[in-house]
Parts: sequence; structure tokens; C-alpha cells
Amino acid sequence: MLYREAGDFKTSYREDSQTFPLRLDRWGYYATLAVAFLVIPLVINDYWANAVLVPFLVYSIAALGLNILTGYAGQVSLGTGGFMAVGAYATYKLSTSFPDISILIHILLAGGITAVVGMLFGLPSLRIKGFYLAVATLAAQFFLVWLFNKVPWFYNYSASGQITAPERTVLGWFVTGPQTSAPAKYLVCLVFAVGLAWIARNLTRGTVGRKWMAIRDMDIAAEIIGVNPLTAKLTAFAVSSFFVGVAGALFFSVYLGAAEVGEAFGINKSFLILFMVIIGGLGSIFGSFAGAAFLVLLPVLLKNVLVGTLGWPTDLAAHIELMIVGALIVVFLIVEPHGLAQLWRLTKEKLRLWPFPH
Amino acid sequence: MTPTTSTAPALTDPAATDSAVQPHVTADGRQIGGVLMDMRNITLRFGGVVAIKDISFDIREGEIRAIIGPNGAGKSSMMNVMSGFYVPQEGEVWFRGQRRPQMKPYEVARLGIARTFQNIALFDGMSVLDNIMTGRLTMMKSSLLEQALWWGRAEREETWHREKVEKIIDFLEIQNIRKTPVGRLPYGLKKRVELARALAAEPKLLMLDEPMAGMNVEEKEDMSRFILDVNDEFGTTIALIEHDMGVVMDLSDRVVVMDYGRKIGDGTPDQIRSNQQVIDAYLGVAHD
Amino acid sequence: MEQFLYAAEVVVNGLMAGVMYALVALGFVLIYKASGVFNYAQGVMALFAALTLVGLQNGQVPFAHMINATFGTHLDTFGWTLPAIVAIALTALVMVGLAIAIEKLVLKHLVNQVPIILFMATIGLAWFLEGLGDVMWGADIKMLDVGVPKGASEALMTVTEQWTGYGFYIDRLDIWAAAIAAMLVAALMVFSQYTKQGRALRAVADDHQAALSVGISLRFIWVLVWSIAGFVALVAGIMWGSKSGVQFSLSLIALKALPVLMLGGFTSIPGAIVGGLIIGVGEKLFEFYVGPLVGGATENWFAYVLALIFLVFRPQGLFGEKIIERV
Amino acid sequence: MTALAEPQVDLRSIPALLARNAARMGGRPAYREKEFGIWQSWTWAQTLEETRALAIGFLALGLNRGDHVALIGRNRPAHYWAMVAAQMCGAVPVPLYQDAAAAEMSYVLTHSGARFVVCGDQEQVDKVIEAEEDDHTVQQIIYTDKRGMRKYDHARMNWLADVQAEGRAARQRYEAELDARIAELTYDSTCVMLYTSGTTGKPKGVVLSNRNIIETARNSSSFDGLRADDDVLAYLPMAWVGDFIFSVGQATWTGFCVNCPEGPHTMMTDLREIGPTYFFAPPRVFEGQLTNVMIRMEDAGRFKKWLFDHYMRLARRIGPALLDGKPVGLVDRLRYGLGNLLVYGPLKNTLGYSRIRVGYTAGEAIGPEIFDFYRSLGINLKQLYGQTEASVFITQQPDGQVRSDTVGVPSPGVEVRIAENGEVYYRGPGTFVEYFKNADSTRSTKDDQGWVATGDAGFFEPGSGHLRIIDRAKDVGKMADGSLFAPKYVENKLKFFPNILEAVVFGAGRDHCTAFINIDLTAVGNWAERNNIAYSSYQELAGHPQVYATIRKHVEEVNASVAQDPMLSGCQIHRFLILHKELDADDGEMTRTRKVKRGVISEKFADLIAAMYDGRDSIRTETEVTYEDGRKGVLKATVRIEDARTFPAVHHKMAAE
Repeated sequence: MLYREAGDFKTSYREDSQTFPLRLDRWGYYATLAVAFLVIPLVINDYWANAVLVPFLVYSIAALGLNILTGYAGQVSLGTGGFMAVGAYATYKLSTSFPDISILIHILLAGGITAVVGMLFGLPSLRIKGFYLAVATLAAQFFLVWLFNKVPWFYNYSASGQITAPERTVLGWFVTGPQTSAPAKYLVCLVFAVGLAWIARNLTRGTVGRKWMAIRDMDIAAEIIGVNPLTAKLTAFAVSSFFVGVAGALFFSVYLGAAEVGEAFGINKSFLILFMVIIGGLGSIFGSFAGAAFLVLLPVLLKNVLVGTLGWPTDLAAHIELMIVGALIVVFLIVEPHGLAQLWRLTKEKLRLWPFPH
Repeated sequence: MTPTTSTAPALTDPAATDSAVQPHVTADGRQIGGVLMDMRNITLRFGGVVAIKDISFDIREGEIRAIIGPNGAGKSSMMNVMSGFYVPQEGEVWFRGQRRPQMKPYEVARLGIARTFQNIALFDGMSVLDNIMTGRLTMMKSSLLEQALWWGRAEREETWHREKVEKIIDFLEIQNIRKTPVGRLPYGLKKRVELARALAAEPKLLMLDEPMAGMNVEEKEDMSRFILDVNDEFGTTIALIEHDMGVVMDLSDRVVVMDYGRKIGDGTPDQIRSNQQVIDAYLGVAHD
Repeated sequence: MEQFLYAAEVVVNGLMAGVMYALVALGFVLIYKASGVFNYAQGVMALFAALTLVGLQNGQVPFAHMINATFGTHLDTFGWTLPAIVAIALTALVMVGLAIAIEKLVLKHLVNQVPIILFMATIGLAWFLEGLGDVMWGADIKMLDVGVPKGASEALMTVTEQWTGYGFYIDRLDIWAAAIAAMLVAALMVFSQYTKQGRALRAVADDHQAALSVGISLRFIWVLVWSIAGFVALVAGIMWGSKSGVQFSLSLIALKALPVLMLGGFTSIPGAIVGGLIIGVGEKLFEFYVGPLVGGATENWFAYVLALIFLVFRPQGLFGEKIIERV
Repeated sequence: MTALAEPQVDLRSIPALLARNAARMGGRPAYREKEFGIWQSWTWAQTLEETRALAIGFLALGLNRGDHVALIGRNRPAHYWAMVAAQMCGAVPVPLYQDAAAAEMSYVLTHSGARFVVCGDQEQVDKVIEAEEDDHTVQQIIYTDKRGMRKYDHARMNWLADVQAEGRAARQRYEAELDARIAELTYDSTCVMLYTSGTTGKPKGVVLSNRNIIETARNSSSFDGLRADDDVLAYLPMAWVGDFIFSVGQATWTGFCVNCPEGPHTMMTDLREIGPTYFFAPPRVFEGQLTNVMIRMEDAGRFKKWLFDHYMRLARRIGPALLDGKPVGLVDRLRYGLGNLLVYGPLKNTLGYSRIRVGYTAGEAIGPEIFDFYRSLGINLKQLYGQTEASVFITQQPDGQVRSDTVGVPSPGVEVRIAENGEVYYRGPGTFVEYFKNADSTRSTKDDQGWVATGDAGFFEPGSGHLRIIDRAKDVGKMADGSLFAPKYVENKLKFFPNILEAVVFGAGRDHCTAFINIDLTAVGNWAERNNIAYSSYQELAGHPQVYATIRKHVEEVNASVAQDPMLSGCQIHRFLILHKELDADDGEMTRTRKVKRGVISEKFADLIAAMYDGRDSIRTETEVTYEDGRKGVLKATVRIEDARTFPAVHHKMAAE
């Protein structure tokens, strides 16, 4: 209905293969960015930053990472939490060891370190597939959590066994530590989220993306047409882990400020992110954001209703939340296995055909 | 799309000289060159079962070479040996004048061997265009970083290969389904897309595994036309498997006939037609 | 000598634990074989079963917490308690009901979806059941006692004392558990070998299409296996519950069962048992020898890493069918 | 742009104009073609380069002054370049109809004596080879699409790209020669030769000079304020004068961009992608699209349907008024705005008409409700009246004075007069030079003051001063009682009904009129489906009683409206039949441009006509038909004849409905 495609034609392959081929979508995209960068920072407050926007952005990055691995390359991973932990502890060690280097660089380095670890745990994927692999990634989850728990070097021998983000600034603004303002937190995460999303798009549209999808859809055929499974899968693990690592770094240093590996990066974190990817839509970048938004907003909503309105005790609310999320997953898988992204696609098709039914 | 350059076979290769057919020009003006691929005394076993028993034959530059035989004759196994997916227990595979060492399938692909599959092996999650683009993956050189930033080679490469692929899309007349997810396509078109994907690799040797299996007459005619056109326009060497004798005889320059893992005939369609063993074999199997 | 005896003791305890793992793993294998579903919820089912059992035994009011929160009432228990055996029977019924519900509400709608989707569904199911269990019976740690004897078995201690001069410490609960598990396995074997349903079940496991064509109702089979799995979960729940109390961590034994499966192969009952034993013994020994050097608690991951390394060399597991790739 | 609108002394030929465009707006897009998934584009500068390369290639192949270069193929930039390149060499381009039968083609090739032929693809090449088997006039065949050409004997054959390459290589040698030849071109040297499909007899080669084309292009462009940033979709046969004026004349004059679709089958999608700003289509295209829209809306949900109907009603009420700039109430304007957001906008978008500034239809009369449908959507669709001999434009409708039943006022620079027998004559800058090698018919058509007989009868409407065409002059006859007989006028009224595809009315010299009807298989077929009426063939459907009933209703409505017009009230149809076969160009019953050939039909179906007048109510008949593959066969059928109610003539003049 809103689309006006007549006259929106492509005279080069570059235009034809751009991310938003339709003019309207393009405008929508730019508008969103403008609002995200120019408007929200002015109006944001601590509640919105901490309860909604910052977690949303951080989880989006993690979901992007997992989506690359699971949605694009077809390798299921339950180790996301563990890899986030790697990112978090890497930033902690780096930023405490080299205080004068910008935290942003540390975060990126943390991503790199996670990528290496990810590749390590990705190696088995060459021999084992499907559930076997999924379960194998649990090894990463448990081993890593255990490691950061038991080896004091990682948390600088602090008594509590916790890690606490040191205060760091970017361009004179605090981005980590207690003095960080809401806009600062938000903007840092936003920059990373947008940048990484852009990179994800570039990777998935091009050569390596096609290799991943080929492996995902039919690995034998892929190998016979010349895709080297080793490199394809390992790049997937590396890139995915990089994203997840950065997410972990931000989660710890910008969002939480202090973290205890067990509860911050436990197995449930892995599942949560997996759910975001499923609800959002496997193999869709938009889906990663949609899924993250959904699972970040839902609890906030429930809390407001159950605790705020009905006045129930929080633990009860938490259990109800478990039930609802669990049920939702099942419902989603039954109704729309391809998630929110697919629903979005369908509505768009309808709009483009309007007023005709088909 | 440029015709694949026909490189002369190494003279060190004895088989090139003592083979049945010498380089020549066919009636309709196609160049038949020297030996491209030479299978020597191939034997393949699965555990105790012998799928292929001591089979030898060669494929020449620019010809259409058919391997036929009743179902279960070992044709597909043979193709899997040729494409390096199965490793024979005995025998040698010579390609372009050199003995091909045991390699991984993806390495074989890089030698310039592309194939289609009996039961379609397309990537259902991708569009027709992307599927065909995968055919050119082996030629893409841009680094991960360049791709991540969609900068420099990454983008140039994409456009360059897209142009090539579009030529093939045009050639196989599938323009109108370019952006359709292959999952939604009817069987006949899927087969065509798979052919396109194989062509995109600009192979020296194109192997077609039962390209007409399960097609109606019309689709078969189209496919035959395309196979001939490919061989004709690009001079691509084609090896194809079929169990339906009729189609093959019109298409191919030379035919190998297999039965129960043995070679029971090898020659021009006419020679094959008059080959008693072949006739028996085909009469033998009622269901074909 | 001393050292060796310690080790031996560790091994025996490992075997006991292993049997427990095997018990949970069995549930997985059954469901996986029959319906191709990798049931992540198996562990939570055990937790749920245990919670229900305790709840029924102590005559708790289900959803009391919630009701109180809404209506400001102060419900807690009905004031009566049930004999263990009755409670167990009722819980078994609940589990069957659960199986039926799952088939009706979930599986039925997910037929011929790709395995990974089904797997995800069971994760969702797990979250749901966990939440449900807590909402129904409250999340506090509960003691479970159905009369299974606990504490060190003096008999064994004295016997070993006499033979080796060192008294093995083995919990009687473990022995019971081992015995019951063994019986359960035997029962299952018999069931699948000699009963009509059992044969149907195996048929389905071998080839869905064929099974359907000979008129076996897939849906019935599903209800059946999920019920059995529920029952197995109940037993496991009882054992672990009486051992270390009924609490959330109980659902984690499911995770523990996963490496067992990887080791034994998802489709093999004997595999599950052997795998269980290996893991049980392995992790105890590892903790015994290596644990102290690295700060302990190696059980958390040893099983996985072991399975992982093992898989790289034998992707289909100990007893799984060999994977032959075709084009 | 205004600078361009003024006539330039040195702009005496299309090549000259091309050079000017390359100089003045070299960077602007000149041609686009949908190929390999995107719109390949050429700027004016590139176009000039390509065209010159081709021209030099022609020279290298030995193209002489005055040679004729035939061209057979779909609309492609390369083909337009070929025509201009031919002019550059002092030769005459002769575009032919792609679907012409071999006989037609060989006649034209021989008659024009074309030495060079440019063919689209293998198919066309085969056709040409077949056509000129007997007398080898053709010396060079140049093909655009290489596919499947490898096996041909290339002794006198070349790939167009190779010719261009040759041209680029031979620049040094031939550049001077080429420039010399271009310089020789005058305002009066021949620009193009177009064969008229010819309603009767052999096709005639209409010679049009640069003056004809350029003057016409200039006048018509300024008439509609065409600009360099306009886009036109070139999809009509290149042999048709309209396409030449739009895609070559006006395009080179104003410098707007010519867009060529990928092929006939993708025409609609390509139309939608480009969204032309200047668009021409014959009535049947608009008809087809409207039918299509209605059919698609059939399956829409209740709400959408309601929305559509509601806002279309609104649009019909105020849409045209808005378009003509007549005063419209604010409320209505707002409602229309809303409708535009919800219905018109999306609809135009899906049809590809969002950007149209100027749209024309001509060649046939268009049904009022079809015409109004598009107008009411806010599409500035207008009518013009023209013919090849006039380089298209005779009369056209100025913005704001658009009606479905007139063809507008004389085009700028064109004089029109009505002879006493009612025939329309015109004279103007576009008036053709002559018929090629056919002095007699030149003389018989064009008198020495340059007046040309259109062969159509019509009259200027008092008041508006718009021209109304009633019929072909020679078809306008007298009935037995001496009253005026204008079959076309009635036939058009009949054809306005979606169910009726073609109609042929008889009655000259008779005491009353009768008619043959062809039903529209899409429309009626769709109706049949919805009322689940099974039918296996056109013939069966045509014979169906319910169909007859509907058609009779239509006929009677027409009679009623004809009765309104005292001049023509005698033309009411007393009896009619639905033909058992569709009238078809392959059977010679129609021209390639789908004009019925009365003569042929009335002798071919003499038995049916007789039956209609001797009062029989059914007749058994046999007809020879040609199938798509060229085989001939015989069609047997029993055709029913029905009576239709007629009305007394009304004797006060009513405003045209």
C-alpha cells in the first residue's frame, strides 16, 4: 500500500544487490538510524537505558553472532554464554592490564580473543554434526564457566571472585564504571550494534556468506562444488564468536559493570540468546534485532503487569515469566518456525501487492 | 561466458594415443580433442559388495560421453569416483594428462570438474541467483576483511561474477525466476538451475547425473536442447549418466554401457545399438 | 595399596552415579529412537515428577503461592499426607497425563519439522515445565523420602573391612538406585522385546514410513514413549531427590545425561548404560586424581570434554549406527 | 530545455540531432534495455559513439547512398542505432513487422530492394533467408543475438557487435567518409520508409523525410511539453510509425530516454519497473489491463473490495474534473487524497502508471468507461488521431479538453478540412513525401496542394471544435432507404462492452442492419468460470444460449444509443450472430494492427450473411482456418442467428453521452 515501486529501477548490479532495494525501505532505514543516533540520546534516561535499550543492543549483537553460526552456517551452538564470558573476562584482563589503551580497542581485542577460542571449540564441527555438535558446544559452556570460576588469575584474585569494570572514558565521557551516563552507555552499544550489523550484512551477502549457507543447506553438495568445509565452518565459528565476544564485553563492562561468571554467563544465557535467534528468525539480521527486542521487552512488560499491577512477589513473577517464555517458544515454532523476520516479510509482500490479494 | 580453452593433453600420457577415437571434427563442426579424463581399471567396493569391477574408459575434449546401464549398474558410483567423492580401491584416474592423486571433493572441483546430481542437490534456503553464484565460489579471491567492509575486491568481484552468472541465466532462459527461492521451483526448473550452477564454474568437464530423470517429454526435450547448446556454444566436455537409452543415443558422441558393475560396451551410439551384450542387458531388466 | 583402595572405592561410587546417569539417559534414548525428538526437557521432567511427588505426599495445595498472592489467602497444605506408594502411583498418572498433553499440544503440530526445530521446542518445554513446577509447588528445596534406605551400608563396610582391611563407604541409596535402575532397564528390554507395543515401538524407531504403512499409530507411539520417559524421569527424580533434595539443580542431571548419550550413541539403550557407567567412573576418578590440582569441581565439565574428544574420533558414538554419506 | 525547443538551422537530420544531444547533454541517459537482470543504460554520448561505430561498420561492409536497410526485430537500442546509422550512411532504414508472414516479408524485401538486413535473432534470420530465396537482393545479414548462429554460413552474415568492432577498428579509414555523408543529409532527404499494413491490397512504402519527422517531433513535443527527463517505454512494433516518432523523432528532438523491455512476455513487469512519464498504448492494452484489474479484485477480501468500489465510485465522480483542473469542493479533494493513498496510488503503482504525465491512445475508438477509469485515477490519458502518411499527428486532445468520443483539435501546423462526402483531409509539415515506387497511389492519395485524404469520415463538433470520426469513408454507405450507414460507428459502440472483442456490421444497400459478433474469450470465459459453465472451445462458449442472451442485451443497448443520433438511427441492428471462430490476421480477416478487412470477411462468410437476411434462425457452415503452426484446417459449425429489439429514432439532438 505504501510502496511506490514504479520508476524505482536498477541500472547496475550494485544497485540491484543493495541491502534495501526498495526506495521506501531505504528511507525507513535512514530514518531509523537518524532517530537512534540523534533523538534517543537526548531523551534517554537511566531506566530506559538499563531496563530496555542497552540490554536490547547488547543482546542484539550476541544474537547476530549466534545467527551467523546457526542461522547462516547451520551449526547449532549452546555455548554462547561461555563465549560471552570469554569476551567479558578478556576485556577485564586487558583493561586492567593496559589502562591507558582505549576501552573500545580492548572490547574489539576481546572479540578477537573470543574468535580464537570459538574456532578452537569449532574444530569438532568438522567431524560431528547436528545434536552431537550442539551438545559438544555445551562442553565449551561448562568448561569455560568453570575455568573463570576456578582460576583466580582471571578475576585478579579478587576476594568476591567477581570482576568489576574499571572506569574508562571515551572522548572525555565515562563509558564504563558507576559514573557512566545513560546516553553514553547507549551510544557506545549503539555504535557497536550498528557497525557489527553492517559487517554481518556484508559477510552474509557475499562469498563467505554463500559458503556458509551452502554448508547449511547441503554440506555434501557444497563440498563437491568446491567449498572447503573446514574453512567455511571455522570462519563461521570465528566470526560468530567475535560478535558474541564483543557482546559479552559490552554486557559486562558497559551494562552490568560487575559480573560473576556463573549467573551472568550461565547455560541459561546460552538458551536465552538461542531463543532470541529462533523467535527473531534464523538466517535474518533483522530477525536478530527483533528477537532481542522481543525477549528484552517481554520480561519488562510482565514485571510491570505481575509485580507492578497485580502486586505479586517477584520470584513468582519470575517463574510465570519462565512459563510464558517457554510456551512462547513452542508456539512460535509451531506457528512460524521462521520467526518474526518471516512475519515481517509476509506483511511487506501484502503491502506491495495492495490493493490486490495476490 | 568465454568458451573453456581446450588445453592439449600431456603427451606423456600413453592412453591419449592408443585410444579408440583420434582427435577429429564432428559433422556439425564441433572439435573433438585429445583425452581429457582417463579412467583406468577402476574397481570400487563397499565392504564386500563390488560396485565397479575393473572398468576403463576415456573422455575426450569437447565430446558428449554417456554412461548408461540399467538401474544399479554402478553408474552413479562411477560418477562419484570421477568426482572424487568415492575413492576406488584399485585403478587410476587421469585428468588432463596427469594422474589425479586422491583428493578431497572440493579440491577436485577446483580442477575444473563440475556436476549435477541425480536427486537435486540445490541449496533450498537460497535464491536461484545465489545458488548459481555458489558455482563460482572457487574463483572468488577477496579476503574476509574486504568482504566484511564490502570494499575493494569484495564488491568488484561480486559484480564481475554476477555478470558472468547473468549470461548463464539468460542462456538457460531462467530470467524470470532469478530471485525466487529454489525451494519453490517445480522439478524441471530445479534441474535447470542445477545445470546453471554447474555451468557457472566454467568447468573443463561437466558431469550430469541422470539429467532427465523424472521429467516429462517436453522437459526432456528442453534439457536435451540445453545440453547440446552448452556443448556447442561453450565447447564444454560433458559426461552424462542416463538409464533411459533413447535420449542418450541422440545426444552423445560415445557411450559406455555398464551392467552389474562391469563395462559391457563402449563406442558410438550405432556400435552400441548393434552390441548383443547391451541388448541382452536391457532386455534383461524389465522395469527399464 | 591404600591409594588403590581409595581409587577402587571411587570407582564403585562412580559406577553407582553412572547408573543414575544411565537412568536419565534412557529417557532420552527412548524418545529419540521412537520420535526422533531430542528431548531436552527430560531432566526437568524428573524435577517436575519429584516436585509433584513431594507435593502429593505432603498434601500441598497446588498453586498455593499464586492463589495467596492473588486473593491474599494463606493456603498451604490440605493437612493430610499420602503413603509413598499411592503418591508415586498418582505422580505416574500425572506424568502420563503430561505425555498426552505434550503430544496433543506440541508434537502433533510439529510433525515432519527438521530435528533442530523439535529440539528447540523441547527446550521451550523445559522452561515451561520448570516454571510450572515452581508455580505449582513452590521453588523451595524439599526433602523427598519414599522410604528408600539411606546412609552408609554397614554390611558392605564390614565385609570389605574383613577382605581388604579397608571399609568401603557406599551409600545404600546408591545401591538401591543401581538395583532399581538395573531392573528398570531389564523391564524396558523385556517390554520392547516381547510386548506388541514394544515391537511397534521398535518398528517405528527403525522406519517411520514403514511403521505407518503397517498401520501403527505414530501418535499412540509418541504418547507411549513419552509416558515411559515420564515414568523413567519419575524414578530418576525419586533417586536424585532422596539423595540430594528436590531442587532446581535436579534438572541439571539432564545436562549430565547428554555426554552419556554422545558416548553411547543416541539410539542405543545398551549404549546409554555403558556410557553412563564410563562417565560416572571417569569423572569421579578425574576429580579424585586431577581435581585437587586444578581447584576441583571438574565434574561440571569433565563429562562433556570427554565426550567431545571421544566424538571427534568416533562421530556416531559407541553403539550408534555408522553414518554412510551418499549423493 | 527551452533552448532545445527552438528550431535550429543546422538540425536538418536525425544524425545531426543525435550529435547535438551528445554535445549538449552527453551525460543524460538516452537508451535503456532490460537485459541480464538490470537496465543496461547508454548516455547520448555513448549512443553517438555506438551509432557511429555501427555506421562505419556499415560503410566497411559497403553500404551505399540510397540503399535500403531492412530491420526486423523487437525494440532494442541496437536496432534504433542501426536505423540512425543507416541514415548516417545516406541509406534508408526500413523497419518491418516481426510477425509478418514470409510472403509479406519477401514482397517488402523485394519491393524495397533492401541490400542490408538487420535481424534480431536466429528466428528472424531464418525468416529472411526463406523470404529471399528466389531473388537474392539481400547482400548482408546482420544479427544482434548471437545465440545459435554458429552453424550458419557467414559468407554474407555478421554479428552486429562484430560490425561495430570492425567500425571502431576502421575509424581512421572511414571517419571522413562518414562525416561527409552525414553532411550531405538535408531537411528533405529521406529519414525512414515505413510500410503501411494496408487494410486492402499490397503494403505501400511510405517515404518520410527528415522534415516530416523533425517538424512533427518538434510540434508535438512542445504541444505536450515533453522534456529531456521524460521516460518512454518502447514496446510497440518498430515498423509502426508511432514507435518511430516517439522513440526516434521526439526522443532525439527532446532528448528523453527510450526504455526497451526485456521481451514481450516481460513487458508488463518492465513497464512497472520503469514507470514511464510519457506513454502510448492502443485501446486494447488499456482494456486488457482493466479486465485484469477487475479479475484480480474478484479474489480480494470483502473489506478490500468495498474499499476499492467505494473509492472508484468517488474517483469516477471527481477524478476527471480534478485532472481537467475544474473546480472541486475541498471535502471531495480531501476524500480523493485519501483514496489516492489507499487505492489510486497503489493501483497506478502496480500498473506502472504512477509517473505518467502524458498518455495517449489511438488507432481504435476506446470504450468510454475504460477511458474514464484511467482518467479518474488521475492518469492524463488522451486521444489522438493520425496515420502513417501524416507522420502520426493529425488531431490530438489538449490537456483539459479530453473526452472519450472525440479525437481533439488539429495538431499544431496541421490543417484539416472535411470534404462534402464527409471525408477528412489534412495538410501539414508531417505530410509524407510519396509512396515508394508507386506514383499512382501517391497521386490518388495526395493532391498537388498537398492535401491528403485520410479515408475516414468525420465532422467537427459544433462548439468544442473537436473532430469526431464516425467511420472509414468508403465504408460509410447508404442503406436501401438512402439513410446514412456507418458500420464502424456502431461496431465501436458494440466493442465498448468487455464481452465483445470484435463486431462487423452489414447493411450497405440493405433495408436494415445485421452484425457478426466475436466474444472476448478472457472476459466471457471468466464469467463462465464464475457461473461454472463448462466449455471446451471458443466455438462452444460462443454458441452458449446464456452468452447469446448477454450479447443480445448489449446489442439492444447499442441500438438504443444509436437511436439517439438522428443521422445514424438507421444503423440499428435487427439481427446478429456470434461467429464460430475468432477473426484472425493469419486467416487474412484482419490486418496485423487488428483492423477488420470487410471485403474478405463478407465474401468468406457470404453464406452467413445471406442467412441473416433470409430470416433463417440457424445455419450450418464450414470455414477454413490456419493454425499457429501454419497448417490449414476446416471448422464445421452450426451458427444461431437471433433478433434484437430496435428503437424509434429520437428527433432532438442530445449531448454526446
